[in-house]
This record gives sequence, structure tokens and C-alpha cells, in this order.
Amino acid sequence: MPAISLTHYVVLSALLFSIGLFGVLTKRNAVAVLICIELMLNAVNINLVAFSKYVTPTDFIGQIFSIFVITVAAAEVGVGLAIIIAIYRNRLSVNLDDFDWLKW
Amino acid sequence: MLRTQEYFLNFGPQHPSTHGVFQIILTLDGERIVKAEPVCGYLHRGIEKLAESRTYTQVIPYTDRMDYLAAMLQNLGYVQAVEKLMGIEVPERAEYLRIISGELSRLASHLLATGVYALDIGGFTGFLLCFRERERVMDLLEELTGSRMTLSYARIGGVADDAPEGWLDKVKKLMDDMPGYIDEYNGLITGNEIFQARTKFVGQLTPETAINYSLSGPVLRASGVNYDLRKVRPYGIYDRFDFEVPLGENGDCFDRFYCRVREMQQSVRIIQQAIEQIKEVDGPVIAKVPKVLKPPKSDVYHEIESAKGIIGYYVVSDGSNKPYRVHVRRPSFINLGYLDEMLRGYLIADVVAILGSIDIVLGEVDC
Amino acid sequence: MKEKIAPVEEIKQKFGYIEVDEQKAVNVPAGKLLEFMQALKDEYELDFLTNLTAVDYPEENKFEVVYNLTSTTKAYGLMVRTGVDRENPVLPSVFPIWGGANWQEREVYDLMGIVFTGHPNLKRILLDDKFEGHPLRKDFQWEGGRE
Amino acid sequence: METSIYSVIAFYGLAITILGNATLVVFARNIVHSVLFLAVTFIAMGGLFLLLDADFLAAVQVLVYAGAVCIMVVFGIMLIQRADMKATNQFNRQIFAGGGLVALVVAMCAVFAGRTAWTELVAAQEVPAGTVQFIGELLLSKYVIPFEVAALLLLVALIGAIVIARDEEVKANAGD
Amino acid sequence: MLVEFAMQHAWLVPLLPALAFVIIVFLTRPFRKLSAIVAVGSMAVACFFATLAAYGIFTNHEYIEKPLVYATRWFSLGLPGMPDLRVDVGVQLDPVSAMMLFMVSFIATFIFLYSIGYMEGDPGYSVFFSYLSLFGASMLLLVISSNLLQMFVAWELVGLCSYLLIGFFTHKISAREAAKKAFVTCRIADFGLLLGLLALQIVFGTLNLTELAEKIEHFEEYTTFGMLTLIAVLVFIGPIGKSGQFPLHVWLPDAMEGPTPVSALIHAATMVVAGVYLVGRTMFLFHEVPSAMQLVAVTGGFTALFAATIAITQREIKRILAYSTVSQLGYMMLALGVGSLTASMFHLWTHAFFKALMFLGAGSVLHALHHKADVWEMGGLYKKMPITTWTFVIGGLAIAGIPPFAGFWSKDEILVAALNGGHYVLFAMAAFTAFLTAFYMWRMIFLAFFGEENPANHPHESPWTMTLPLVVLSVGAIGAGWLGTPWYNIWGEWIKFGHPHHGPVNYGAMLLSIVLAAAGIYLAYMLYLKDAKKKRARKMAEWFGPVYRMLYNKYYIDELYLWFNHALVDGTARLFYLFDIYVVDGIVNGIGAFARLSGDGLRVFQSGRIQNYVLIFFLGVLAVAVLMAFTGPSAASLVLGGVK
Amino acid sequence: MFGQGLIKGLQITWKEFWAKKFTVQYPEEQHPVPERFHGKFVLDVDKCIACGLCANACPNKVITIEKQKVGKKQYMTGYIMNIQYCLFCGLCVESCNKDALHYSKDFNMNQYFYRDIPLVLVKREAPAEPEEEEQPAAKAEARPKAKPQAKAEKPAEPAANSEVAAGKVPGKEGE
Amino acid sequence: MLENLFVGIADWLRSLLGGLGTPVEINEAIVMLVKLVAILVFILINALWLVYMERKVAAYMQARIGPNRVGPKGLLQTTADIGKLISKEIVIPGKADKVVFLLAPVLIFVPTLMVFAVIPFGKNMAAIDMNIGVFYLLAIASLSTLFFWMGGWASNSKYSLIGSMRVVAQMVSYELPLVLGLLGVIMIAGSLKMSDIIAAQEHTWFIFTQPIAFLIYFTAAVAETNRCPFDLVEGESEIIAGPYTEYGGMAFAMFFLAEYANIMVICAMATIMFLGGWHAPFGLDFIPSWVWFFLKMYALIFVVMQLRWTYPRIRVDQLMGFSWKVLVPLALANIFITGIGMKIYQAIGW
Repeated sequence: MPAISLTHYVVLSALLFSIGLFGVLTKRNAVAVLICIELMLNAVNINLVAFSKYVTPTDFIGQIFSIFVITVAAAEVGVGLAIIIAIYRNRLSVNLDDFDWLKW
Repeated sequence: MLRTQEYFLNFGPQHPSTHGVFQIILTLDGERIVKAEPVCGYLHRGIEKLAESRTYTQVIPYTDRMDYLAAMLQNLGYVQAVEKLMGIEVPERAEYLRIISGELSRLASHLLATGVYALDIGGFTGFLLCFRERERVMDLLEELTGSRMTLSYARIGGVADDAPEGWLDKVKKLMDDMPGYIDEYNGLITGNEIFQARTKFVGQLTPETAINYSLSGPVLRASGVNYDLRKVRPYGIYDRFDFEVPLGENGDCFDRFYCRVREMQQSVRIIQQAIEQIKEVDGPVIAKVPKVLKPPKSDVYHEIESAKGIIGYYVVSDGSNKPYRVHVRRPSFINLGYLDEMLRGYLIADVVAILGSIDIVLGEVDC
Repeated sequence: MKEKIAPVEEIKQKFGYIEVDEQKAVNVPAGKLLEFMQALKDEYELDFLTNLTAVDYPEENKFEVVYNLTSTTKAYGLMVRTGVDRENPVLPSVFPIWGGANWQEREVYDLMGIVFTGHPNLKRILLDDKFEGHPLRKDFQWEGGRE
Repeated sequence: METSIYSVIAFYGLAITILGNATLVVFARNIVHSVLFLAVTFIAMGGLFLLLDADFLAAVQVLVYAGAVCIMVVFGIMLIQRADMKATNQFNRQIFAGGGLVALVVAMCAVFAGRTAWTELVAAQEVPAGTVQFIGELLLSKYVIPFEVAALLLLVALIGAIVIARDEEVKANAGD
Repeated sequence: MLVEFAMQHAWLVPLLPALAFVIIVFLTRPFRKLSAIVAVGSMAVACFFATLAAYGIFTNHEYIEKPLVYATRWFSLGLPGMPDLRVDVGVQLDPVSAMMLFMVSFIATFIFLYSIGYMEGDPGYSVFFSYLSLFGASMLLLVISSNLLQMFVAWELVGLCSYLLIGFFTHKISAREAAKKAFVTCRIADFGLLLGLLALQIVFGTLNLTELAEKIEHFEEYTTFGMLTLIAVLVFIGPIGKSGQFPLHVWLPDAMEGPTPVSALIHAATMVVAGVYLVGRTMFLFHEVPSAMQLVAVTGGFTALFAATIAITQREIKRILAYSTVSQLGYMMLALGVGSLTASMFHLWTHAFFKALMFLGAGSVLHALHHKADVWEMGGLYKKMPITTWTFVIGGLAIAGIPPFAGFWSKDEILVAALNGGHYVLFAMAAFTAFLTAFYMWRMIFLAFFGEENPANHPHESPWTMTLPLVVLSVGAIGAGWLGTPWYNIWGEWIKFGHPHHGPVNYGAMLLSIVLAAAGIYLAYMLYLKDAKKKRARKMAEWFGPVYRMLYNKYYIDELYLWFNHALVDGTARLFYLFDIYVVDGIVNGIGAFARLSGDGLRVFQSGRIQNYVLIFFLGVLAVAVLMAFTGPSAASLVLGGVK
Repeated sequence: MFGQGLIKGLQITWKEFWAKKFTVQYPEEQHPVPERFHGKFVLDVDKCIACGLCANACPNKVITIEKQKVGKKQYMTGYIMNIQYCLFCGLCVESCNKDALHYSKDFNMNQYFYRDIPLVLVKREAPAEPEEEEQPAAKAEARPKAKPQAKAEKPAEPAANSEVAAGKVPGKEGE
Repeated sequence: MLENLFVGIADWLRSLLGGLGTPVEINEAIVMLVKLVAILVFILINALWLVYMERKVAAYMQARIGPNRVGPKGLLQTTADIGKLISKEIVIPGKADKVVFLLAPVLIFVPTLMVFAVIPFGKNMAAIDMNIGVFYLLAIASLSTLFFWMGGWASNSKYSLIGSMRVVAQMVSYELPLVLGLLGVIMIAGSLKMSDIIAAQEHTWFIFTQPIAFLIYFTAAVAETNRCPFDLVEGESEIIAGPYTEYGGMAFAMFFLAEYANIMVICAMATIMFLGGWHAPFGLDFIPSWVWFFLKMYALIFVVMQLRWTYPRIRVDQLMGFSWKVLVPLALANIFITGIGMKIYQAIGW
């Protein structure tokens, strides 16, 4: 059995990212889209940490960066959910297909 | 507080803090109450209808079953109404025994209300400590009447029996102990900051509203309305006793609760005075009344201050030995009438606080 | 037991249409009820509606609705009765005058079947909404009791 | 570098957990189930971080993602709940277009991953044990400004979320 | 010493009410009583200063001959056409302005006092007093101005206050409409005035009154006679509007929708005479242009008669008074036109007292009758409201011209001036007007205060704050005219244009005017008091049916204006409207349509669904990535526009 | 100061923690039952004259008295209380002129089967023959539930009461 | 000897396994397994005991004697209860989300058990002495919110829904003051490692240097475990039993036991962080360290119980307000003061 290398993590990350992207593109529920975005961000985090470990093990840049990613993700979820709730209160819907007011 | 869609919540009829089978259909927005619709009648037994086919004496046990927590006061209201109808004079000693047993009943009821209110707010220990003393009160009542709750002690023209040997001393002893107990409740429940935070300025009632909605008892007096029938229109021999009417300031849940606590102290005072005075009174405990009671064709309304508020009996006689119509003005029932408006805008936890502070007993609400 | 009763004679002089019986209770025709009650509250400070109930008199073909009023300031009371036709038991609600009539009128409606016009929420209170009949009427028949 | 058989097993186990749960997140019919699968994904990700010698990050992952983000989402779902939770998480009309695009992305990534010589990048060092101290020092020295900015971001997001989600006060007679 | 101080600091007089305005608006608005006290107090102090200043002027002869001017530079700038435009601001105290200063502040004080009672219970109590104070400040500023531009500013401020106060009862549609009407009408007139002022500035290079007076004496150095005539006429347009002269008088009766103190203060005593005052101030201009003088005289005379005829038929008490005001203003104009500043100012002075008195009396009646204005519905008020009635009667005697009341002397002065000037037609008009005045005034008095009581009314006497001004003003209405009796005309010594001229005492004219007044009163008595059922009055009305209706409808002038407005203004507007729609909008819409059409084409890509955008976005990303992968980063940066 | 009430509460519970307990361990210990306790009914059959006053006094129609005519005399064959309807108000005990009906201190009236709930105080067969007076009447009869001592003595009473037992038959439920 | 009782057992097990000749990794794994099983058993027994203790404490404070029939002094009462509950059916409501409904009571124990892995019960008596022990504990503990929520949500009952809303809101808001309260200690100790923190208290317990932090932590911890006066998650007078309303039988018992396990966790944590862990006070170290640990822990548990049986419940808005308006600012102030204090301390250089 081959040892686990950087490639494994990169592939895992790519697959996770794709799954998340698929969700973002195809889910109807706004909350579902939000959590799929979280999946994508996690995929990014895997990459960051894996590169940090394999490429620059003593610098921790990747880890610190992913801490910031996590921070941003938390903020994003908070604000995103707030927006969804605000929209829901006005429209009684979280269906993204209904949110087409950008179209004139 | 975040808002949600409005939704319904069936608060009861099987709910730990509705004090029986009572239902409130709450319309909620988050935890905030938008509308509250009280639904009662789960314990309706048709006592008013039953009374029409019973003789005057036979109605007495049914009155017990309304406010079973202060049964003596219910009996008293009824028998005094019938006595008024027939013009019967009650012997002195019977009057004193009525006062003592009635005030003991009130004490029992208020002890329960105090304890259960602590439980409603979440303090279990206060509940059981109050029950400990209530047990002593009920032991005394049991010794006097043979029953613990549904006393059926009053009779038209007097009371069923004279006090047993040594009973008055036992009452006196309990009365001497009560202030200490009440201090303990005040320390454990009343003085607690959390309790006060939960109850102060919750469910406030202005005096005008309270009067307009015919609220009575501690609920009315907590709003600062000095209206206690024992003082305003003394019935029986209440004018012989020196006591105060505790009043609230804000008309909130805390005042209603604390009014009851202070009323207990006043009850103790009344009983102590009654025990002092009864020693000089001797004689029969029941007036000479005919075996078959046939009041003249008339109607009468008589009201007394029960533990929950003003209980009134409207008795119509058609000259036969059975009442033509008996109606009871039940304080718990009428005190509940303002519940909807009182609850609006408060949280679910306040429902319990407000409902508990009104101190209802469902046997009386549903009659 | 001293009964304190509102100055009935004075009221009688003021309102000619009322009748006062020997118990100093007042009988009011149903048509004048609201006007009379409002006057009682405003002028005689009878601000507390303690009791509201009804009695069925099938022989006289009427219901009698009884109002017991007291005053929280003057410490007197007054009993007011009014008769309602048994076939068409409709009476104006006193809810606008005393909020305390709210549930009491519902109770009377529920058990006696008297309709109070102007009541905000007149529906059954003690009995089930599907219940038929009004049990406190003298001619109410019910099967299913004990024996 | 990793030679231990356990780490290989752990990696594959975690990878399967992550991918499987992520797929379930996307394909679950019930949004609540989606979130629960998401939580599992996050926790497994924490394990993956442990495998990558980032123990602090693993704890942060569990604390923030599983403990906070999921809870937040769950709370949001409660506020926007519907009667038929079973059909709360459906696909929209561009499922095939999206699928096609994702397939392209995967293919592209595969090509790139295959073409890149990863082994050249790999450094010959080990990650030192006890990453917390290092990360802490870095965060408060070299990266102090991003750190502060992140704090500010969180504050702004907090206030923003409150402002957006808040509604007019219900007219109430409660005095709170 | 105090007198000197007052004279040197005459600017304090307008400043005090202005301060009161500021205080009320910013500080005391929530406190009703305090606002009233501030307003009345400031006006009373201003009155005190004004009295001192006037005293100083009238006791120092040098000032009577030569005005006392304190001025400072307001602004100066160079404009094309007016290379060195300098505008001063300052106070000019001479007998005319001193008289006006005293009169305005005195009457205003009492009307303020009256308002305390009259406006009781009105929600805008404080606001009302703030407006009143602002009005007082503006009016006093107008009076005291040494510069025509400064005066114009005050003139407009006065107009603004008039607008605010007429429309004070904003809940009444009629009040709002009346306010609008007054404002628009006055603005039309002011436009003429402004043109005149501009011409003066351009021609003479100054607007300072003293300088202008000097320069106009030698106008030939600056301009032609025609130009001067034009300027005079333009300047006169302003007073026509403000003083309610014939074609632009329509706003004044309608202005009676405002609260009665406002009517009394603004539309009887002070503001409306601003026009007369302006003409008086610029007498040096008109003096040079006889044709303009003629115009003034004819306008005045005609207005006097015209308004008096209307007043005969009106029914509302304040409307009658309003037309009477218009008529009396015409008198003043007439006096100016015949060249007698003295007579004009004298009538202005007496008129202020008795007209204010009558308005306040009318207000008192309205207050008592809860704003029932029709005189036919009143009657017999003298029993319940003695003070109001008797003061009103004094006012009526004064305006009718019964000696020794104030109106007699001033009216006589005008008649004599007209006669002396040789304007016989005007004299006849004025005399007939005097007869009519007596008639309609006493018609109103008999109808309203005497005769049978209307049982529907429950009048009551007004509070002291309202009756005190009545009493004080009635004293003025009796005695104000004694300053200028033909035998000892001290008024003429003080207030004059050029040299005082003492003609002989014209007993004929005096007798004529007394007889006319008495005849008017007697006719009114016969028709409206003696004949309790008023049959004769009705018969008269039937007799003169068409005339009566025409008079009752005020010669249909309002309708005429409406028609004019409708036909001409709206017609022109319709034309412009069509132009706007088809030409202007056509161009704009054409540009818009182009943009929209091109947008429609691009709109296909805008589905509004965010996920669609994400899809497209990622397609782009993919494309760029593929590009980068197969062509290297440089090509990608070429596409993306990055820096190499 | 904020917190005083909280500390006071803790003091009270701490004190109660060590205080005497009020629990009564029921089957082993028992509260003393007071003299007037409204417990299970006891009928002194020998005193009872089956007059029916108690049945009339009862508000809830609990008491059923069965009588049978034996010859000229009424003979009480059953005294049954439908105890599930009993209000324990004491009106029946008060109404008894002969002091035959009593409360006992026995409060345990629970039964396993619903049919056992009615309290049968007297259930016996009427004697077949109208016996002669002064004959010990029901001595030999089967009295399954009646108290043994009640039937042991006082033979004369039942005979005597049959004359008096003229009271109304318990009224039917009218409504 | 007693001191090293448990360590000794572990060593003995190792040597035993070493004698068998199995690979070291497997030996270690077995030892770890034994440790975990021991902890598991220990927790469960403790939870049972705590239920009994709670009932006894409650009864004694309420003038009664509590369970006294099953076993001596009612000691086996909880066991009997568990026996009863196991035999009962778990009723799944018709509209419930069945899988989640059943999963929640199972999972509710997981974080609690995982947390116990890092708690040092005595000298050298932690299963794993993790580098980021405190942080790990907080991270894992935060998971339990989700499981409470799962239970409440899946029941599909309105009372449960309100309960789960409250549980989420309450636990999220009180996590913050909890962590902030601990931060002061962590700052002084300079480590996230439990053993380091305990070692730092060898002379002075942190309760004396950080009294405010202790109060904040303890309050927040009581709220985290949904205990009175913060028990409005299950506030029985308002929302019946909150998230557990629809649960019966053993499923309910799991929630019930988990509550007591959580109390143990917070009290153990408080002992470690503030009460010197297994350090003996006054030099009484002849008593084994783990005895001290348990003594301190149980004293705290007793306080928690006494709080419950003394105080009423606070309201939901007061709960939130208390956290955000009182505890969090106080904790932040405490951190600030601690930082300044440390600087001064370093500057003086004691």
C-alpha cells in the first residue's frame, strides 16, 4: 500500500470541492447552497493544510491561512443566514428560484 | 428576539402548570404570545344543575367540590345565603367555629398557592415546604370535620359539630408557628432575586382594569384596590376582628403572590383573636332549624371573600324543599376572564407566571 | 348581616321605568337595560359587576337575567333583574360597561341560551362547542346519567 | 513520509467518510439531514487535520464548524421551517448543466493533478509537535494585522447579521 | 436722556419683536403662556422705545425738517450695468416714520394682548405668537427703513407673515386658499415694485431715500421724464397690491379667513397701509410726475367708491369691514394723489385706531358667537356685550365722520385737500363715499348689535385681555383726530411734504361731510332698526335686483380673474405642455428607447438566478484555466488584462 | 445588594438539609387517624330500623336499602352503598336517628375488581316464613359481609324494627 | 500505595501484556481500550449514583427522605429505575424523523465520553494528556448542542421545538463566557495542557487568583448543562420537558444520564482549572490524589444540586441578557485585568 502523499490530499480536496460546487449549482434551497459553500471552503482548507504540511512544514502559513478561512466562513454563514431569514420573512420562501429580483 | 411565523401551541389541557385540566391555545411568535385563547370546561360537572334536584342541605357537599382547596369558605357562602333567605340566626359559637375553620381553609389555600407558584417559577423546594405546613393545617381540619379537603362542615344554621377536645390549643400552637414558616417562605421564595426578576412588572393590572373586569381577591388587591368584603361589608362576625388588608402597588405577579403571603399573616391574626374570643362563648353550634327546609319564595344573592376572591351565591327558592336555582359567582372563573389581554406580548414562561399568580382552581372555574 | 343597598328610592325617582320590589331589587325592562346600567355605573359608582346570571321561568315564559352590582368606593350593592322573552332570548350585552361581563355572559349563553348582542366573543365556554341544548333550562332533558 | 499503516487506513477511512457524507449533503432530500451529514463531514475533516499534524486546527475545525456553523445553520432552519421537511432540499432545473460543469471541473483537476510533479515540492522536514505555540506566536507577531482584521470581520459580521435578521419589535405590553 | 437713547437706537424697535420670534420658535414653543408673554412683552417694550423716539422727533424741530439717518453698508459689489452697487441698511427717523413706528407698535401691542384671549385654546398658540412677532418686526423694519431695498425686504417679509397668518387655520380649506390668493396677488404687484426699484437703482445708482430725494429733484441729469413716469407707475403697482387698490383688491376681503387679530393688525391697521406709506415715502418721486399723481388719485378715489358700494350688500361682518378698509385705503391714496401727504397720513393714523377697534370688536363678537359671521343672524348683542357694543359704536361714529370723533377730522382734511387741489370729481366721489360709508357701517351696527335678539345665539362678554384693547383703542378712535383739527393743525406742522399750507377753515365742506354722515346713519336707521322686519330693506334689494346682485357678487371681479386665469394661463400652459410631451420628451424617450432596446437584447443573459450566474462564472473560470494550462500564463493574462 | 436573596435561599436549603424530616413511612408508621375521620362505613345492623332516612339524606343516591315483606313485617335484606359515588359528606350519618350508621377509621377501600367496589353492609336472605315475634331472626341466616359481632347479640331488634321500617323506599333517580 | 492504585493497575496490565509477546502497538491499544472501558463504566456508575444523590439531596432539602425502599437506603433506586425504563417501549411519534429521533439519545453520550479521555483524575491518571487538552474539551463539548437539538427537532412536537430552540440559543450563548472565563486561567498557566494547568496550582489554587473567572465559569457551566436556575430547556412548568418531551423509556434515560455525566464534566473541569485538580490542600497528601479530586468534584456537584433545589428558573430573555450583558463583559474585563496583572507581576519580577 503506497504511503499517503500530497497527491491524495489534492485529489480529495478536488473531489470535495466538486461535490460542493455541484450542490451550489443545483440546490434549490438557499440554506443548502450555503452549506455547500461551506463544503467548498473545507476543500480549500484541506489543500492549505496539506500543502502546509508537505511543502512548508515549519512555517504554518497554510494553517494560519486556513484559520482565517474558517473565520471568514463563520462570518459568511452568519451573515448569509441572516439574509436568508430576512428574505424568508418577506417572501415566505427560501427557494433560490424565487429570488430573481436581480432581473428587471 | 428573532421572529418566526406565528404558530399555535396547545398549552394544556394536560400540562404541568395549568393547575388542573385547563387549556390555553396560544398563538406564538417565537416565544412571544400574540394571542391566548383560554379553553375551560374540562371539569364541568353541572353543579348548578345538580343543585336543583337536591334539597337545600344536600347542596352543601357539592359546594365543597368547587374550590376544594378552601372548601369551608365555599360551604360558608352557601349556608349564609340560605340563612339569609330564611332569616336564621346562627349561634355565636358556630360563628366562631366558622371563622376559624374558614380562615384555616384560606390558610391552606394560600399555602398551596404560594407553594405552587414557587413551583411554577421553577423552585421545587418552596413547593414542598409549603405543603409541609399545609399538611398540618389539613390535619387540624381533619380532626375537626373528619375530612381533609372536602369538609362539608357548615350546616344551615350552624356547623356540623363542635370542636373536639384540645383542638383549639392545637390550632393556637400552629398559629404560633406560622410566622416562622412564613419568614422561611419569604427567605426562600419572595426574597429571591431570580423570583423577583421573573415576577416583578410582569402581567401588570391597573386598578381600573381590575375593577372593570370584576377581578377579585388578591388579584384585585394587588392592583392597590382596597376591596376586601371582610372589611368593606363584614359578614358573619368579621367586624369583631382586627386585621389589615394587604395591598399591592404595581399589580404585577409579584404583588399578587406577595399579597397572598401577607394575607396568610392576617389569617393567622384573625384565628388567634377568634381563639381568644371563643373561649368565652359557649352553647350550641347549630340553631334550631326544621328538618325539612322550605324557604319562602324569594331570591337572594350573598357574597363572601373566599381565598380566590369574591364567591357569591345566588339562590332562588320557589317555596319547595329544593332550590329552584343556585348560581355561584366563582372568583377563579371571573378572574380568568382577563387572561387573554394579560398574556399578550409576554413569553411562554410568563404564561405560567401570570396564570399561577391568578391562582385558579379548576373545580371552581368549571363548576 | 347588614346589607348595604344603593339608594334605590332615589334611583326609582330618577328612572321612572324601573320597578323596585320589597327586597330593594330593581326590575328593568330589557329595552332600557343598557341605558340604565350605564347610568348606574356613571352616577352611582356601581363600578363592579359581581355577578351575572339567569333564571328560567317556563311558566311565565321568560328568562330573568340577574345582575349584581357593587361599588368598590361606596361599599353598597344593587340587584338588577330584567326579563327576557323565552322564545327569543336576546339581550344587549353589558360588556362595554363592565368588562367583567365577558365570561359571565358567555356562561349564561352557554348554559341558559340567552344571546347577548354586542358581546365580542359569544361562544360556548364550559360545554363543548358541539353540545346541543342549554342545560340550565328547566325543560332540558338529558339521557346518560347514572341509572 | 508517512509509513504507518494506521495512517493510510485512517486516511482512506476519513476520505470515504468525508466524500460520502458530502455527497449525502448534496443529495439528501431533507435539509435537516443535509446539515447533520455536514456535521459528520466536518468532524471527519477534523480527523483529517489531525492526520496532517494540525491538532489545533482540528480542534478549531470541530469547534467552529461542527459546534458553531452547524448550529447556526440549524437555528436558521428552525426559523424557516416548513411543514413538509421531507421535500425541503430539492434540485433545480440546471442539474444537468451543473453536473456537466462539475464533470468538466473534475476532469480538469484530474488532468492538472496528474500533470503536476508534486513530489518536487515536498520539503524534507517534519511538522514540529505542539503546533499551538507556533501558531499563537505567528498570529500575534507576524500575522497580527490579519488577525485583528479577522476579529474585526467577525464583529462586523455579528453586528451585520443582527441588523439584517432583526425585525421590528412586536408591540407588546411586556416591559422588557 | 432716555429719549436720546431711544432715538439713537431706534433699530431696537424692530429687533425686539424679532428676538421674540426667535425665542418663541426655539425656546418657549411648548409653553403657551410664556410664548404669549414673550411676544406681548417684547412688543410692549418696543412700543415704549417707539414712543420715546417719536417724542424725541416731534419735540426737536431739526429732525422734522431733516430726517435722522443711521445707516451702514449692507453690501457692495460690482455688477455689469451697475459698476458700483452699494446698498445701505439703516434707520431713518423722520416725522412720518416716527408716527408710523409709534402707531404700529402701539396698536400691535394691544392686538397682541387681545390675541391672548382670542386665541385661547388654539393648538397653534405659540406659533401664532411667533408669527405675530415676526410680523411686528417686519412691519417696524419696513417703517424704519432708510433704503428702498431694505424696505422691499421688509415688504416681502410682511407679505410672508400675512400669508402665514391668513392661512393660520390650516385645517380650513378656505383659509389656505385665501392665503394663497393673497400671496399670489401681492407677488404680482411686488413684481411691478421690484421692477420700479431696479429701474431706480439703475437710473439713479442708489436706493437710499435721502439720496434719491436729492437726485430726483434734478432728475433731468439722469433720465427722461417718460422714464421717470414709468418708474413712478411701476413703483405704484406695489402699493396697488399691498394696499388693495382697485384691480388687485380681491385678496383683502378673502384675507378675513385669518384669525381676527390678524385681520385687525395686518389687514386694517398696519400692513395694508404699507402701500400708502410707500407712496408717501416716495412722494418726492410722484411729486415730480403729475400724471402719476393723477393716477394715484384716480385709483384711490375709484377704489374708495367701488369698495363702498360692495360693502353695502355684504353680509359677513368681517367682509364688510374688509371692504370698508379697501374703501378707506382708497381715501388715503386719493389724498396722496391730490398731493396732501398730511391728509393721507392723518387719515392713516386715525383709521388705524378705529379700524383696529372695529375689527377687534368684530372679533369679540365672533368669539362670543362661535364664529357665526353673518350680521343678519346677529342682533341685540348690546345687552350681553356692552363693552364691545359701545366701543364698536364709537368706531362706527368715527368712521362715519361724526365730530368730534377721529374720522371726521381726517376725512374732512382729505375732502378739503381734494377741494383745494381743484379735483371736484374726486371730491364728489369722496363725499358720496363718505355717505355710503356711514350707511353701510351703521347698517352693520344696527343689524348686529341692536334690534331683536337672535334666540339661537348665546353671546357673552369677552375676557379682559380682549376688552382692554377695545377700550384703549376706542379712546384713540375718539381722540386721535384732535391732533389735526382745522383750527389748530399741529399734525400738519409735523407731517408734511414741502411746506405746510394753511388754507382757511372750510366750514362748508365740514358741514357737508357731517350732513352726509348723518344722512347715511339715518338711512341705515330707517331701513334696519326702525323697521324691525326689514321689509323696506328687502324691497330695496328687490328693486335694485341686478345691481344688488352685482354688488353682492363684488362686480364679478373674482370670476373675471378666474376666467382670465383659466383661459389665458391654462391655454398657454396647454401649448407648452404639448410641446413638452412631443418635442422634449420625444428626444429623451428616443434616447431611452435606444438604451432599452439594446438592453432587451442583452437581457437574455440576465436570468436573475444567482446559480445561473455561478454556472456561467465557473465556465469562464474553467475556460481561463484551460487556456492557462495549454498556452501558459501569459496568454491568460492577455485575456484577463493582467500585467505581464 | 444583589445576591442577598440568593445567598439567603442557599442558607435556608442548607438548614433544611439537616433539619428533621417529615416523611412518615406509611405501612410501618401511620399518622394517627382522628376521631371523626370519614372512613369506611359501618352499620350497626341491630340498631338499624331500615327507615331509609340515610338514603334520603344522601345527596348522591349512594345508599340502596333492600327490603322484603315477610308476612306483615318489612325485613331488610340488603344495605348496599355504591361507595364509588360517595361524597363522604356525613349527611347520612347525621341523619340516622338510631345511631346505627358510623364511620370507621378504615380508609382503605380499594378493590381490585370494579364489581367489588360497592360496599355491602348487609346482604342476607329474608326468612322464608313470617316468624313469630321475639324469635331471634336472622341469626341462622347467611350474612356473608356483616360483622360477626353484630349478629351475635341483640336478637330482638330486627323484629322490632320491622314495624318501624315504614320509611320511603329509596327514591329513584328522577332526572 | 493507594496513590498509585490505578496507575499501578495500568502498569501491571502492560507488563502482563508485554509478557505475552504481542507487538507494542497492540499492547498499547489494549491498554487504551481497557482505560476507556474503565472510564465508561466509571462514568455510568457515577451517573447512576448522581441520580440517586440528586434525589436524596433534593429530598433532604425538602424535609423528606427520598428513595428508601430499593436497596439499603434506596441505593438501588436508580438501578431499578433503569431496569424499568429499559423494559419500556420507546414510542416514536408518528410524524417524527425516526432515524434522527433514535440517533440523538445514542449520540448524546458521545461527546461526554470523549471529553473524559483528557481529564486527569489523579496524578498521572489521564487517559490521554493532550497538548491542547482544554481546547479539545471545549471543542468536543460544543458538539453536544447539536445532539440535543437533534432530539428536540426530530420529535416534531412544538414543545420539543421550543425546547430545542432554547437549547441551541442557550448553549451557544453560554459557551462564550465559559471559554472567556477559562481564558484567565489559561493565561496564567500559559498552557492548554491539563497537567500543566494543574501543576501551576501547586501552591495557589486559581480560585484565589481568579475568583471572578471561577464564578463566571461556574455560572456558565451550570447553564451549559441546562441545570437550574438555567434549566429552561426542560423547564417542566413551561414546556413540559423541552427536547425530551416525546422520549420515553431508555431513550429518555440516556438524556437523563447524559445530564449527570455533563455535570461531572463541568465539575471535574472546575476542579482542574480552579481548585487545584488533584492537589491536596494544607499538605494533606497522605490521602491519595484521586480521592482529593473526587472530593472536590463532589463538593461542587453538591453545590450544583443545591442550586437546583433552591432557585427558581429564570426566563429566556433574562437568560440571554445575563449571558451577553453580564457574563461576557465581566469575563472580558477579567481577561483584561488578568493581562495587566500579569504584566505588573512580570515587571516586579517576584
